[in-house]
Amino acid sequence: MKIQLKISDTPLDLMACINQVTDPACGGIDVFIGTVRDETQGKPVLRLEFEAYESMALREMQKIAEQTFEHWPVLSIAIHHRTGVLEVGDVAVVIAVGAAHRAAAFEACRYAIDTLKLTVPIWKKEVFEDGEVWVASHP
Amino acid sequence: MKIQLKISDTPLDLMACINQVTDPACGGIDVFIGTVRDETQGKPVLRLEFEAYESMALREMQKIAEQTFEHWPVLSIAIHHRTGVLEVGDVAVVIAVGAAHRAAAFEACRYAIDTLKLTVPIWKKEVFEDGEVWVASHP
Amino acid sequence: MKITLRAFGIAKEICGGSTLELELPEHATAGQLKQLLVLQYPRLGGLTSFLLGVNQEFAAPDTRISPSDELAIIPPVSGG
Amino acid sequence: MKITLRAFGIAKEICGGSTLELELPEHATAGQLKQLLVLQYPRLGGLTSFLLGVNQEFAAPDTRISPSDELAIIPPVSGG
Repeated sequence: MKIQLKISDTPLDLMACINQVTDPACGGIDVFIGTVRDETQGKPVLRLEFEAYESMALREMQKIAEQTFEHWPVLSIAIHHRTGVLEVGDVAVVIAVGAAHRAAAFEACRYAIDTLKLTVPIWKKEVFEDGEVWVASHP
Repeated sequence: MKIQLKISDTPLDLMACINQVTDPACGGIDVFIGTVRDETQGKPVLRLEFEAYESMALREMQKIAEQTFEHWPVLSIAIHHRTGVLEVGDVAVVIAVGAAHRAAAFEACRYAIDTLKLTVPIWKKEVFEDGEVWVASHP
Repeated sequence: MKITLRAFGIAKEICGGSTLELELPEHATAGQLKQLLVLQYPRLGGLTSFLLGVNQEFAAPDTRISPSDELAIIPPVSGG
Repeated sequence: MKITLRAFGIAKEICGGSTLELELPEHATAGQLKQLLVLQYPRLGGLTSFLLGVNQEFAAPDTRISPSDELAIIPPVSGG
């Protein structure tokens, strides 16, 4: 059971994240990479700005990682999240999960990103040509 | 709709596979990496040997890729499979799927690896200390 | 008692800064602090929701606040 | 008619090589070819299953075989 978490204001290194979960007992690794899209609901996005309550975000990420071990036979998980200003195509989040068998890797990885988006105190501001919006802030 | 397929007897390059599916319209990439485990049902594995009916395997991989586009709103898929002799920890297969939203990327990637294992004419021999077995060949 | 709160995301913009100080009755709860914040910064009430972080955990409404707690205003999260 | 078959995986070991030649009646089907193969190489009958590839497609039993077809014995696949 190996957990590795990171919040960084410099570009994320995909291979470094994946290497955290490789293991001789591992038969399948699922990796989710969240990237900055060029549009939201048809509107061109210039850039995103991510802000984190870092100490609490790491605690919530730790909880998610531990939950994956409770629910699935996984060997290792790494969760890396970027903060600061991101351009289109930049990587905002990487989650890698290693398991003996692929079903657990897929399901735990999906759970981790779904839950991260609900519980981890990180905020995203979308910047458009004509203004900016803190995502999900208003009904 | 972008499809990239590869069967290679030299080590797979994870980043090259992932780079095939990055795109400004892409918000989520799911990557499955199949690696050689150190044991099968408790028995230590020395190495694996993969053999492919390459021309037909590429046709079946193309069908799987096209099916993901029929069933999910995905933007791109790359499927890379290794052949030859692989040691523990080596990468046997990489599937990367890019989509605007993560659900499609996860589901299409899972479908692609599940179907590849059922339909693509590639064979794996497990080599143990005391013998070798063509996987799945006998009931 | 005097408390210090951190504010993040849109809460930082609404409250005009990344930390704010407030005067709170002794033994106040997280629920009471939220009500006071909405009175003082009505735009917080227009958010989809907001939570309080007490010592880096999401606080239930009946959580007691003490001046030494690490407190934070947590608007709807949107990471990933 | 004379046909050439490719053999892969365990079929290569059972048939003693990666290509084999067989004499087949004119207008034979894939199903008949399979039966003939099992007669000639009984260990093929002990496999979980095996299929024939005709021109790089899995063949239905009633597929007609012609001498110019690309034919292959496909034992249970196990890639990934």
